Amino acid sequence: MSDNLGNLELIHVFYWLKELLLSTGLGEPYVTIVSYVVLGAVTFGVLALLALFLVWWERKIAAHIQQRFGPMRTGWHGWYQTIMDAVKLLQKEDVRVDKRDKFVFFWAPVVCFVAAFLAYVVMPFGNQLIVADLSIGILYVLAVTTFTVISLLMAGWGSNNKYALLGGMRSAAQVVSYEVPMVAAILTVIVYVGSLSMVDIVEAQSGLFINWFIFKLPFGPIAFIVYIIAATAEANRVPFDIPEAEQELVAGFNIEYSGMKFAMFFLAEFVNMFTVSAIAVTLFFGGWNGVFLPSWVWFLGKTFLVVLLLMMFRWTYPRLRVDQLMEFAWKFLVPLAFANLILGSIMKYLGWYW
Amino acid sequence: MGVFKNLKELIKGMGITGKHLGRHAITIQYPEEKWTMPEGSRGVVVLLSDKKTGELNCTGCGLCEKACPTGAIDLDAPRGEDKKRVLKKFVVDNALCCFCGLCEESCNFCAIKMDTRYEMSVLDKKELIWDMGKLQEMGKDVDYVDTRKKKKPKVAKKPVVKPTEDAKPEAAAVNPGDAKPAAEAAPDKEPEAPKSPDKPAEGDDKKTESGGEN
Amino acid sequence: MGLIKKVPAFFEPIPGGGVVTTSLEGILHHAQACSLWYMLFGTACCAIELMCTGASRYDFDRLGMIFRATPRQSDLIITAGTITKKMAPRLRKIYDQMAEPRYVIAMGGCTISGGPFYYDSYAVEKGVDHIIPVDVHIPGCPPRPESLLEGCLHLQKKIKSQKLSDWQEK
Amino acid sequence: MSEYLSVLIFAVTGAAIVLFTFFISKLIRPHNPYPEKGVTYECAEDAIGDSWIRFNPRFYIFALIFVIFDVEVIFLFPWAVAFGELGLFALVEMVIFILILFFGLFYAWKKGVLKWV
Amino acid sequence: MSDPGSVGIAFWILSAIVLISGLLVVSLKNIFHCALFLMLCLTGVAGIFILLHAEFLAAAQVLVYVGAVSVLMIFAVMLTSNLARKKIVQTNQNALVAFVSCVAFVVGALWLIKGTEVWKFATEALPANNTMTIGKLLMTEFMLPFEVVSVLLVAAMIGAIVLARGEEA
Amino acid sequence: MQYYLMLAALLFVIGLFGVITRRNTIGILMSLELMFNAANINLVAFNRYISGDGLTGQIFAIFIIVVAAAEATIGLAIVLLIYRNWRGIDTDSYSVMKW
Amino acid sequence: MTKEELRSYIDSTFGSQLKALDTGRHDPMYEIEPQNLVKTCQALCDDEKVKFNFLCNISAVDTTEKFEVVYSIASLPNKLRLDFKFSLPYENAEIDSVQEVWSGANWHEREIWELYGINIRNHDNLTRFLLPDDWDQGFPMRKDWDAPDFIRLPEK
Amino acid sequence: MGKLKTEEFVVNMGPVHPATHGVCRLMLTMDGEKVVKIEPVIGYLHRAIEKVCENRTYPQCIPMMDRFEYVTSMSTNQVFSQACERLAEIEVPERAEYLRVIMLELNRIASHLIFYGTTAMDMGALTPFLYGLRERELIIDLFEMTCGQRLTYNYIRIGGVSKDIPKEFIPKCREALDIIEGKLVDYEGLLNENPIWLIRTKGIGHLPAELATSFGVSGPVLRASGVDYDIRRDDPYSIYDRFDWKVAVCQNGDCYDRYLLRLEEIRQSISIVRQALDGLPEGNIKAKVSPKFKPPVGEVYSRIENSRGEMGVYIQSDGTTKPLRVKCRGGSYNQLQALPYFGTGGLVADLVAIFATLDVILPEVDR
Ligand code: SF4
Ligand code: SF4
Ligand code: SF4
Repeated sequence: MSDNLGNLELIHVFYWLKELLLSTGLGEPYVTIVSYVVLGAVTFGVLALLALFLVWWERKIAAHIQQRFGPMRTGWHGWYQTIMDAVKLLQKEDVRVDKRDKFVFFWAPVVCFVAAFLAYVVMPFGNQLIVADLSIGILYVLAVTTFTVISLLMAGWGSNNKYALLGGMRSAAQVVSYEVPMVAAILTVIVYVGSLSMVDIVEAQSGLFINWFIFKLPFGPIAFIVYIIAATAEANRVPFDIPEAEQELVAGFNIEYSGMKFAMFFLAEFVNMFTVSAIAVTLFFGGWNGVFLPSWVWFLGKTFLVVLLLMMFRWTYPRLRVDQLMEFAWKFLVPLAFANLILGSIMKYLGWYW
Repeated sequence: MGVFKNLKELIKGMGITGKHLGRHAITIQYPEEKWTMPEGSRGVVVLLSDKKTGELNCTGCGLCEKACPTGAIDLDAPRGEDKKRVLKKFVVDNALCCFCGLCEESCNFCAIKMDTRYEMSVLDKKELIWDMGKLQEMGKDVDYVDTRKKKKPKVAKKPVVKPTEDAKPEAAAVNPGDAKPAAEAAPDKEPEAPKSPDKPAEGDDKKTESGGEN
Repeated sequence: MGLIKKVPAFFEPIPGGGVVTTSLEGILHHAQACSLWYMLFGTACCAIELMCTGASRYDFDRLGMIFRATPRQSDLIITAGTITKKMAPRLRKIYDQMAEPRYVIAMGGCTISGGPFYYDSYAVEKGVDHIIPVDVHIPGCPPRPESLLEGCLHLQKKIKSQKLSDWQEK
Repeated sequence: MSEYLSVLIFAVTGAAIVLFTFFISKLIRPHNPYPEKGVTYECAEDAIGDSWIRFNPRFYIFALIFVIFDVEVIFLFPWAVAFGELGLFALVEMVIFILILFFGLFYAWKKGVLKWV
Repeated sequence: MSDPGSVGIAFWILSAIVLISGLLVVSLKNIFHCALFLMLCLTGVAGIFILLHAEFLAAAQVLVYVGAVSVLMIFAVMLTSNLARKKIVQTNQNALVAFVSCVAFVVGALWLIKGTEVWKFATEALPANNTMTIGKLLMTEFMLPFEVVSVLLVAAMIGAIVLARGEEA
Repeated sequence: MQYYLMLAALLFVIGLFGVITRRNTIGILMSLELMFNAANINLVAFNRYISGDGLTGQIFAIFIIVVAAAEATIGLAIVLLIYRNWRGIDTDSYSVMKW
Repeated sequence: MTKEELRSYIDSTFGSQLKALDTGRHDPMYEIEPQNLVKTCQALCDDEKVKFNFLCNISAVDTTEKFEVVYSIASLPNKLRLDFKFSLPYENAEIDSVQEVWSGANWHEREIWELYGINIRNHDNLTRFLLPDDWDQGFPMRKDWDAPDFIRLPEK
Repeated sequence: MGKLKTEEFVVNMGPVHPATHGVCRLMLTMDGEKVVKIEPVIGYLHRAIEKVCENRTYPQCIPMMDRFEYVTSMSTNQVFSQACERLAEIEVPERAEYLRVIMLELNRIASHLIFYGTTAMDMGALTPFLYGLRERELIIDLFEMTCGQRLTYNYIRIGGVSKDIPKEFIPKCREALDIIEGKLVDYEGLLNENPIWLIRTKGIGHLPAELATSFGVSGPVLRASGVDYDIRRDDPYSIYDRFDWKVAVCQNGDCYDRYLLRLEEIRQSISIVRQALDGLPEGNIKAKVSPKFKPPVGEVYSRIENSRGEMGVYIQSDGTTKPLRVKCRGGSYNQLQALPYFGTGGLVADLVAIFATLDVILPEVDR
């Protein structure tokens, strides 16, 4: 591998891999497929590690907010705690409820994780460090993440449990409602970029940090706030975690899941959290742009900061009630987001930005 | 404006949690560092032994058994031919004990005490029933203030001097009557010392009763 | 499928195969022991101490223990508090619903044997071990948080000393 | 175009890996179902009635409004992308578009549909 | 798909998905499952769109159908039916007639498609698709329909609300 | 290209079959969606292979999606209404909509 | 109103219904006729001077010869306290519900019914609630109650 | 006809549910998310404490009473001892009374801190829960230092208290009070004005004063409904009449008021403890009471104000060493009883909020 990790160009690695495979005499289409499979597996591994790290990190953050230590007894400050959790979940029995809907119950976690995973096809981890720069980039992310909703509904339905079903319904209603302001906030940026591609979005913000859209856009901060609120809701985190509100629905949609299936939901939740943060970084904080350090470090660093913000939300606020949540989305956030969009585009038309 | 005020409050909340994020944890990391149990913490029940002779202080008077609200103490101390109680069995069922400390308070011989130890989880619940040996062993190196100084020599001497009579002194010892505070206020001893001899009558009753039962 | 049970039989004949078994055993059981998610189950006074143990000063999370509200995802049920005759079938139900491997800690006198309510109480179950198999008993009324932690460590030790061959037996 | 192939392959790979972990877990996990274990968990009580019941139409109405807005979104995206090259006319057009939609939203609002209870 | 080979593979996979799940949609007994397969089918159609270089359309398809319409369907299923759990026959007595006529129809259609020469020689057009073009077209050429759509949507929304609320409240 | 057309035809027929045979309204609506999609495939395929110069076909498809969505909302709202009034959504059980 | 004033006021106003007892400590204790229960309670609750609008407690007592039911009531506005009780025969004990006076009596009465087997007339919901659902061992708070698995504290 | 209503369905909330603080089961009839009927099912913690007490001597009853309301076991000790003292007309030494007041109020603070934590947790905020418990530990330390136990104190005895406080108690206590007072600002900062908290609690679960009185609801819940009644002041026991403090009263009777009121009570309690520490006299800590305590024949209902309202004990003595009847009355009993009458109509989340702010604990209900 290249000695300078900063210039690690995934695309190049990809081509290199392709070449290597081609030289073995395989046909072109198969080579493409195989190399994507490899890439997918690598991404999966990275993501799983990231998610595990995030779980650990969240536990640590939570603990320190509460003046505790969090995991301490598995390695240095419990660094491999979450790995142990995963291994344990691997050996957990997979309880199957009698009354479940077999087919739905089985596929819900798979769909949930795959939906979360697919978003990473277009995630610009760094300069050139992107699996595929789709021209509909951000729209693609929105499209694939909608599968999450379905998976939660499936989980709720498949478990045949009132709490689970309520959780699933709530979650669907919530995600669906917050998607509208989220899209509006994203559009505010798109209007300035003129492209949906993630790479284009990031490149539009190259340069110093004043070029980041949160500073550059006339209403950047508002768009960001709208986005982060909607994103929190999309990721089902406090104060919008009503789908799995412990005190109301016990564990919400995943109440009947155990073992690996639950682990998939759990991982997907954290992957989603990372996704929304990463998109926030891409849209508002200049993505991988930064000086001195390799681009992916910047990207990860910024993303972790946004994740930290989400975690702070989680450990500070009480949760909203389901009706308030809906009203908040439709009566406040949607009008605000669209007003912002319109104003933003007027500004753009008038050229009032730098 | 409402929105801004709310935003401000939300940020304030984050500020508070954020402030704590930087603070040091107050956790006591249990197996490595331990909370120092304050004097008089009520952990397990142990039987105390005489510091010199190493024998149990317990005279088998049965007061603790009677005082115990949960029936955790089961003792058997029949009187031998010499009318002296011989402690045959002293069992504490830690599963029943509610760690109330009444036994310790009722005992006038500094024979039973609630030690500050608390680590006694077991795999088999039968191990929680502690017999005399175990209780004694647990109480081996428990530090205690011997409050029965005056009586101990008596108890020790009596059998030597006049074995037949020992029922009496024991009774006197047993019954400080309402001298419960005596045992409680063990550290600051002044008030009870005078009290204990006050009411022999009741204690006597009790003792004979229990004696009868046994 | 339980293929794991056959691992010893398969590897042990091979020279050096014992290492596989032991290391597998080690990892798997270590994982189980290090990540005991406990069921949020507390009925009476002991539950308050359970709460305190989860709180900042004692911090269950240090041992990798976090609470789950549903039995499906929990590995450990700490029966904190009196189990009455009315509650007993429910406890059994929760235990049944837990996914294996599952462990039980009986916390406090009440759950070990009825505790202070052993005598004279018509409503208290005299020990949860009549209802569900208990792994570790922690006496106390209520046990101090440290006692509870010690009990959990004890349980961890027990888990780590399990053998692959008795994998499912419990 | 081959980028899009990656999506398909990612989906398949992802699903395959997830299923693979399920499989691994199947190898090493205990499996001991018995009738009581499969009972629906409802706070340790017997569940009363089935849970596949009819639900509050509220959820439905929100989804309904969402469909409309989602459809709107697919018009907004091309507009946003092309906005830079279109100018005032497009802006006005879109504002009208949004306003008309918002008229619907406000109608719903006024009708009290956006209230949950 | 830069090369025809992989396009071919993808096409076959996708059409298999589409057709099988489509069949399941109309034949399954559990209506919740039907809704799920409908989703799968529509996702497959989105894939087909991509093969046809209509990326934006594919995304829109997923967004609208999977994200919104399916959710709506599922809600409607949950809202209205206990059908899902009763495994009642979901087809009516028309089945046989319908089957026969459908087969006839499809055979005819396929024969027609096969027989028509024009399509065989359809040239590959420039893949000029991108979102921006669509945007431009929408804003200029299709301006009127575009605005009409908004009215349509509002009408649909209001109508649906009125219907769904009914006499309630 | 004819493959696309065949696919579309098959899908359309499946949808048609569903519309005819389904007993409940939601099922019918689903089948209708299938038919819409078949039409869309055709449109896009024609756009791709035949019209060459623009994206009219795709734009038409977009409009169809829109219409389909609107149709779905209204249709499902009607389902609700029917359900409300007849307490069931089997088409057979209400003669009004039986053909 | 002090306790003495309360005593004399009760004597003068409700003298016919409430007979003072000397077993009460700290607070005045009266005896009433069981058949007048609801009437008396209503009167106590409605009387402007005392206004005993708060029911603290109802407890049944099994003295092995008879049941006693003790009502402890308080007046929030006038800050008074009062107890009254009556005796019931051991067999077929039955009392009236005072729910209409103090709604809070509901559970107290239910409990008495369940644990002592004293029937409550006009109670709206006499169903099992403290004991297990399948309880069939009688009324455990009665002194003579026993059951096979009931372990008494050994006499020491 | 024609109304498309959700099928009403019955959901069990509890007995093992994170929001029921113990083992209460609420059978909810729900219309979608709306709660239309609540039916509390209790008895899961019915341990027959009363029966057990009938077979224990009076001093032995006190440990049992600890388990009757373990969150504030000092109060249970106090109410039982007080009943016995009233039965036998025992005069409690001055110092003991002061110590009792200190302990009772500290325990009230501890209980309210738990309330703060659990309420916040039920609303989804986890951190306040840990903060509340963190400060509670300080108080628990004080108790442990004094009587050797963390939860079941068995401290207040018939005729006095069991042990005198150690020397370092007073400075430590003052320090703890200062810390808690300081932390109260944090608590309030976290929740009081938080918009989410406000909309979750304001106007939710309104309990009208008449309903409350008629159901025998007492304590903070009653006071939050605007009834100015506190047994500490209105039916004074121990030496509460010597201190200068205010009874906190709110008017709206909603969840927010119940919450605010308790925070205010923490403040008042802190002030009472401070005054008691200042005035703590020297002297005996226990009156002379024989271990074979035999009160004369008679009966008494003694009541105190604990953190959940009126806690009462009715004792009938037949002149032997064992009581003829002990009946415990806890505030939660009546509060839970009233719940179905004002808790309906909201969403599940509202019910959780209401339940949390009622601060019901189950042993008090089931005993
Ligand atoms: S501590 Fe209490 S319960 Fe335990 S043995 Fe002593 S008296 Fe009995
Ligand atoms: S009271 Fe003391 S001396 Fe008497 S039996 Fe008990 S431990 Fe022994
Ligand atoms: S063991 Fe003691 S503290 Fe624990 S529940 Fe039982 S009585 Fe309460």
